[in-house]
Amino acid sequence: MRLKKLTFKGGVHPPEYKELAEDKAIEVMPAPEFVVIPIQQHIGAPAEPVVAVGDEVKIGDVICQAKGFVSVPSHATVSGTVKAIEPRPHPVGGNVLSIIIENDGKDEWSPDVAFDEKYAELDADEMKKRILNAGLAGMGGATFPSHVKLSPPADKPIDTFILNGAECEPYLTADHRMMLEKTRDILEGVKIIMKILNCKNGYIAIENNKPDAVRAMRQAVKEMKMDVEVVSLPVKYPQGAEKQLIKAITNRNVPAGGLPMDVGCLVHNVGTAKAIYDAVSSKKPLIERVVTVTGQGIKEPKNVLVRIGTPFEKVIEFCGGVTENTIKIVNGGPMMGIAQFSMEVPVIKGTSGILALTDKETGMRDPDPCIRCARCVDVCPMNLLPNEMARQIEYNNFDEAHQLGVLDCIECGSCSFICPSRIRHVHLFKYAKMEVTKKLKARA
Amino acid sequence: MKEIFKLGGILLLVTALASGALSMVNKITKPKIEEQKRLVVERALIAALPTADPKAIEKVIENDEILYYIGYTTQEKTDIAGYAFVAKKAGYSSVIETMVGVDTTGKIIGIKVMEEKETPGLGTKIEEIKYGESAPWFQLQFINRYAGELAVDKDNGPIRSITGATISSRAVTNSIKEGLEQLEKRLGGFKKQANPTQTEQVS
Amino acid sequence: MENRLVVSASPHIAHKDSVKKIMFGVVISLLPAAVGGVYFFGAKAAWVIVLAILSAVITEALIEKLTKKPITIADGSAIVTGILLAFNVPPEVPWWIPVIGSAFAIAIGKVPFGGLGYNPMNPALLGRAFLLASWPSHMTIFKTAPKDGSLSGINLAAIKSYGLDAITSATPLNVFKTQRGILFEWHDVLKSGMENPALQAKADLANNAISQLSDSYANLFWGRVGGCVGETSVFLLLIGALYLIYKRYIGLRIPLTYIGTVAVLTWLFAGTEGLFSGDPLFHVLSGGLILGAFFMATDMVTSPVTPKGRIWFGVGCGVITVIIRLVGGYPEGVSYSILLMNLTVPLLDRYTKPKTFGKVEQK
Amino acid sequence: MDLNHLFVITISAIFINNFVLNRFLGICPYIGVSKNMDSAVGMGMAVVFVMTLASMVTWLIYDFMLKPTTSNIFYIIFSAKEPPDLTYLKTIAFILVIASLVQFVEMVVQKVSPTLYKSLGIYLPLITTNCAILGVAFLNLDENFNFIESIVNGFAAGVGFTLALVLMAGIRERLELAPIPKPLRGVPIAFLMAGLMAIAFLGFSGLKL
Amino acid sequence: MSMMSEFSKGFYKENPVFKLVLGLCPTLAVSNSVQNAIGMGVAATFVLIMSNVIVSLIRKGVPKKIRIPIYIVVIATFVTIVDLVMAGFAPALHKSLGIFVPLIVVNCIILGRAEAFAGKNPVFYSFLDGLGMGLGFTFALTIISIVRELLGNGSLWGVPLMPPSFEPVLLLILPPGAFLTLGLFLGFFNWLDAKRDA
Repeated sequence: MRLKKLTFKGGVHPPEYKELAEDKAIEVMPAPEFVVIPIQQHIGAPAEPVVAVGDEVKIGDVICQAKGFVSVPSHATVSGTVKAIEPRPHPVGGNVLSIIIENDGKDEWSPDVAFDEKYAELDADEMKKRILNAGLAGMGGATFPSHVKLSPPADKPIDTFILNGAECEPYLTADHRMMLEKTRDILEGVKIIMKILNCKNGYIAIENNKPDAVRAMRQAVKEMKMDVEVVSLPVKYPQGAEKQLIKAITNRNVPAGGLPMDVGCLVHNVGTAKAIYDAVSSKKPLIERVVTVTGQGIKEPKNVLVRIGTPFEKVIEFCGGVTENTIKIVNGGPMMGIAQFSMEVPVIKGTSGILALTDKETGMRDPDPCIRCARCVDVCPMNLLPNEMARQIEYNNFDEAHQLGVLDCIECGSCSFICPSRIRHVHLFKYAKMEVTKKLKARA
Repeated sequence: MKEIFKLGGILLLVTALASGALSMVNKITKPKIEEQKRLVVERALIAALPTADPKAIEKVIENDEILYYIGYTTQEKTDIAGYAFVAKKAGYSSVIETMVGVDTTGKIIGIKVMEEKETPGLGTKIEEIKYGESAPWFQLQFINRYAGELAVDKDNGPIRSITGATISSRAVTNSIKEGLEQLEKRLGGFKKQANPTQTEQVS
Repeated sequence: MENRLVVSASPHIAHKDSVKKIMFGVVISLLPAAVGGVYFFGAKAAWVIVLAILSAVITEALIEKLTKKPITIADGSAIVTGILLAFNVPPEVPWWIPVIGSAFAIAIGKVPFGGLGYNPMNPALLGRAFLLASWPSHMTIFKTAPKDGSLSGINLAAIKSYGLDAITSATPLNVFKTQRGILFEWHDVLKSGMENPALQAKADLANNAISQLSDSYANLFWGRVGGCVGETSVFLLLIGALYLIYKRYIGLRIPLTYIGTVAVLTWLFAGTEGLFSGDPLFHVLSGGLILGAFFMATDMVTSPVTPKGRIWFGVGCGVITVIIRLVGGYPEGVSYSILLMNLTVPLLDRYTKPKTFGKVEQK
Repeated sequence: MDLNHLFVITISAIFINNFVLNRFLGICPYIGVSKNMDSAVGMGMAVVFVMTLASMVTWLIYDFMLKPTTSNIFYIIFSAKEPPDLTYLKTIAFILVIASLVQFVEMVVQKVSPTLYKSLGIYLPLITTNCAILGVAFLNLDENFNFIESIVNGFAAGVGFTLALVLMAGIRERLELAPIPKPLRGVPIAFLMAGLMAIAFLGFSGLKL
Repeated sequence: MSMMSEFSKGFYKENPVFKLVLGLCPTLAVSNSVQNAIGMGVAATFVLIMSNVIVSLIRKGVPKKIRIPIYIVVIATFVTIVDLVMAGFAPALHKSLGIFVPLIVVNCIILGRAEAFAGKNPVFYSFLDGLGMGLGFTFALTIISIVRELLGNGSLWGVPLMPPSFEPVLLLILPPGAFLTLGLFLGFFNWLDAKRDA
């Protein structure tokens, strides 16, 4: 038993709304008539298209190749014909060059994909190669290329691996369902990761609002005789943010501007672990993912297994469509997700949820002046002064904002959520980060 | 180097000229200023010792310090009209100096505040003369009282303190009381009261 | 369908509190004490409260109308200012005192600085300090004894049996201050070896009065003492404070450090028999400390935002309050201590900025 | 020397009769240099330093050169019949002494510590016209302070000035980020703020030490 | 350059207090009564005129490097004269103005005018400039003191003017009142200017 409370400083308790979809078993959505696959679905250099219009592709064929170390390839997620390669709206913003494939309905797989009995005996390099080739990028939303995370420099050995099943974002239940339904696959993934890293301590972190997932995991761990600890964490947002999770579980402080590996830790999301298992055991590329389609605007909230590249419209249609008073479509969770201009945008590797929010849920109204209630200061998990930074940014004092640490902001949205004046801190901070980086670059 | 001496010389010359001019002005104004200072004390003495001949007031000096004044009824200086002294005590924001005159029995016959820089509108009311009156009402309260009676109302005495300026009122009252007690010691006691009044004992 | 989609930065959900809710929450929390004030001091207390609120609201609306700015009275902050101002004036003041006080609070203390959220000092306390400086006679004289009690909070029976009536026509802290002064004077006389029977009698009385003050805890707690309209009943104020704490509209850092500092310092220095002879409970219960600590020092706009800053703020308020109570020109020091500490808020915020998460190891 | 008395002088000069908020001395730099915290601190330190020095020097000048006593230098040098009363020259003497003192300090600081000069230097020339410096010299005379008391009073007055200045700077940095009505922006709001500060400082008046 | 404008600019356009924001210490300190304000105004005007005239007279003979110390000596001389004369002939006023009489020396208006105007212009213009600025200063002091004395003490020039039921706003003659009144006046003139320009 641990005596210290497993938590971090700050954080908020937004209403969870998990009940909308947490009991809905994962449903497989049929492949759509066409998919839109942007060449950039991860952090890092965009991939390079290797197909041309008119090419025939099978499921799992590489359609764009990684360019550089911090980059991952993408694969065809349906079998059919490449119809167009043109800029299309992207859920993270703007128009991005995308490959549009028309589904021929045959669902033919690339011949490479096959189960490998002896995958567990592969060496770490081979495993990493398979992970890279499968186009894996963090599926929690940050979409950082997975093979990069698994290749720490020699001087920073990883001794602790944490499987992130916190799923602290309200509404989202995709990871929850995966842990219930794909428990063993996930744990196989954990085994692979721990083998690659050669690390001893393993934790599976789950917020205690998912007792069934905790139970299932503990059971499976016991059955599989694994030496990892399943940790039940108090519910608090942003528990799932890497640095906060590491603090809560290991009480280590990731230095500002640093990475988890600086304190010997690595965190992967449950979805990624499952995908790693698929990639290593079957060379199966990342062509589909579980998405929670929810919100009071969705008629039948569901957890759906969706092909990457499926337009939001189609997924929402599969869930019964939206209600009249829907005013916001969000890619991701309500705290950090991105609001969409249109429903044409496709599901990408990082799409953990599609939310349709009604006017009532969003509680939108014009901002009032800051009354310095300091709730944002109390909740900021990074110990910043959001109110001061916001006021400086409103007056374009970016140097002061920089001094106050705006670059350390993790954009978790706790400050904006709690603010009684509805000041749009995150919006201001994103803007200030851009300006500050611009200035720093100009100075360098 | 040469330039520095030249400039310094000019500056010295200008300063010397200025000093010369000032010394002339000073010669003219100095007697006037001293006269003014003397007048302040003189006026206070007249107010404090109304029964004395203004020209027959003597200082009693010890070690360069004026202990008290003796006022005679006539210039022949035969009958003592009373004694006067300066009472001092820190008030709210300044030291309040009051000239106090008593007759030979120790009864206060006149007082005048000479110096105070109390809060305008509050402490300064120790000098306030109300419309239609000729003397400050606060100071009038002291006339005909003996040392034993001197205390402000907040201390259960008969002196009505100024609203919002108890500290100033108390400073004046207590300074007079202490001064009187000291004077009594120096004189070796006052004459017996002609008409002794019972000191009010509120407790 | 599509053109109805709203695009804004994350997060897409928000806590249900709003500035208006918080302000009206504060108003609700002040209601018990307001009702108590009217119960103890009668209808004139109600008048003071109503006039102060009306004046605050009308002043704000009028200035905004004249300067063609959006009218902001609906946010409720002017109402809070009005009530707090009313709570800080004696019940028997002339009608224009709360009116001018509120008007000053809003027109000088708040609007020129940019309105709600930008005023550097607590407007209600500024209004009170303005009134106190301008019309001290109205603001320092208390005539109305509370229902079933005495001005000084000393039990009526004790007043009779000790013959205290002459010295208890003042609020508890006033009695404390003057009688303590007499005791010190008496100690000096004792030391010098002189005899002064008159002073001795006074000192005996003072001793009685101070010991009776200490026995008046219950009266102080329930509010059976004289004082300003809303500051007397510790009980009713605490009900309101609990509501605010429950609603998380105020934190505990400021009130607890404030009250704690006052308790420790008065225990140390407020006695008449040397160090550690003071009566901390009496000082905590009297002089509007509870009102100040829970409702005015915690004013969000004018207190620090950092956790450490709040602790220093509370300590600073406590220190200044005790200094003013023991050696200052006023019997109580809550208002001025908060105003003075308001001035230090930018500095406190600046020098108590929490370390960014992860910057702990770096030196 | 009565330490208690010096304590009273200190508290009085800092809080009760704060130079800026109660005696109206040094208003120009108070309004002019309070826009930014760093310069406020620099100015404050410079003022404390010069005020202490000025109190010391002017006291010496007054007591040994101007005052008609037997220790008057001119009386001794010229063995005059009577000590000369040169007190009427005090204004001219003080201002010249302070002006040269500031020049001198500036030179010394520049030679001795370039870093200190960087942070203090730009404020030194401004100090000559700071009436608080000359004011403290006259106040020392008014209050009949002796040498030690004058120095303490000069130092404390400087600290009081710095306190008011630094508090003001903190608040003004914040006021820069507030929607203050246009006609009040800048100096007018600084004066309103000073007025409110002075109201708060009334809390110290009547302190009995 | 018209003589009239040299004289009149001090009143409004370049009013030392309201527009140039100079000479604030005495403005705040002595504006608690009209008597004090006018006394200070007259004293400062006298020093201004005299120092302007003398500086203008000697401007060609003064070496550039030491002009400031010389100006200061000139100003200090006249300040001392005012101080002595006032002590001798108006002791009450002298007492209530206190150290602000000798502090006229460091009043930035005076050194400012000597440096900016009298050091560069002929005598008569300097005289007019000094007179105008001095009167402008007096004017500013006077209107501030009218507000403060009338509301803060219920009187003007010491004569009670308000009905007996009026209870004066004491704060106005206390230090905070000085700051607040001046702040509001400055704001008022800014507003007036903005309105005129619009």
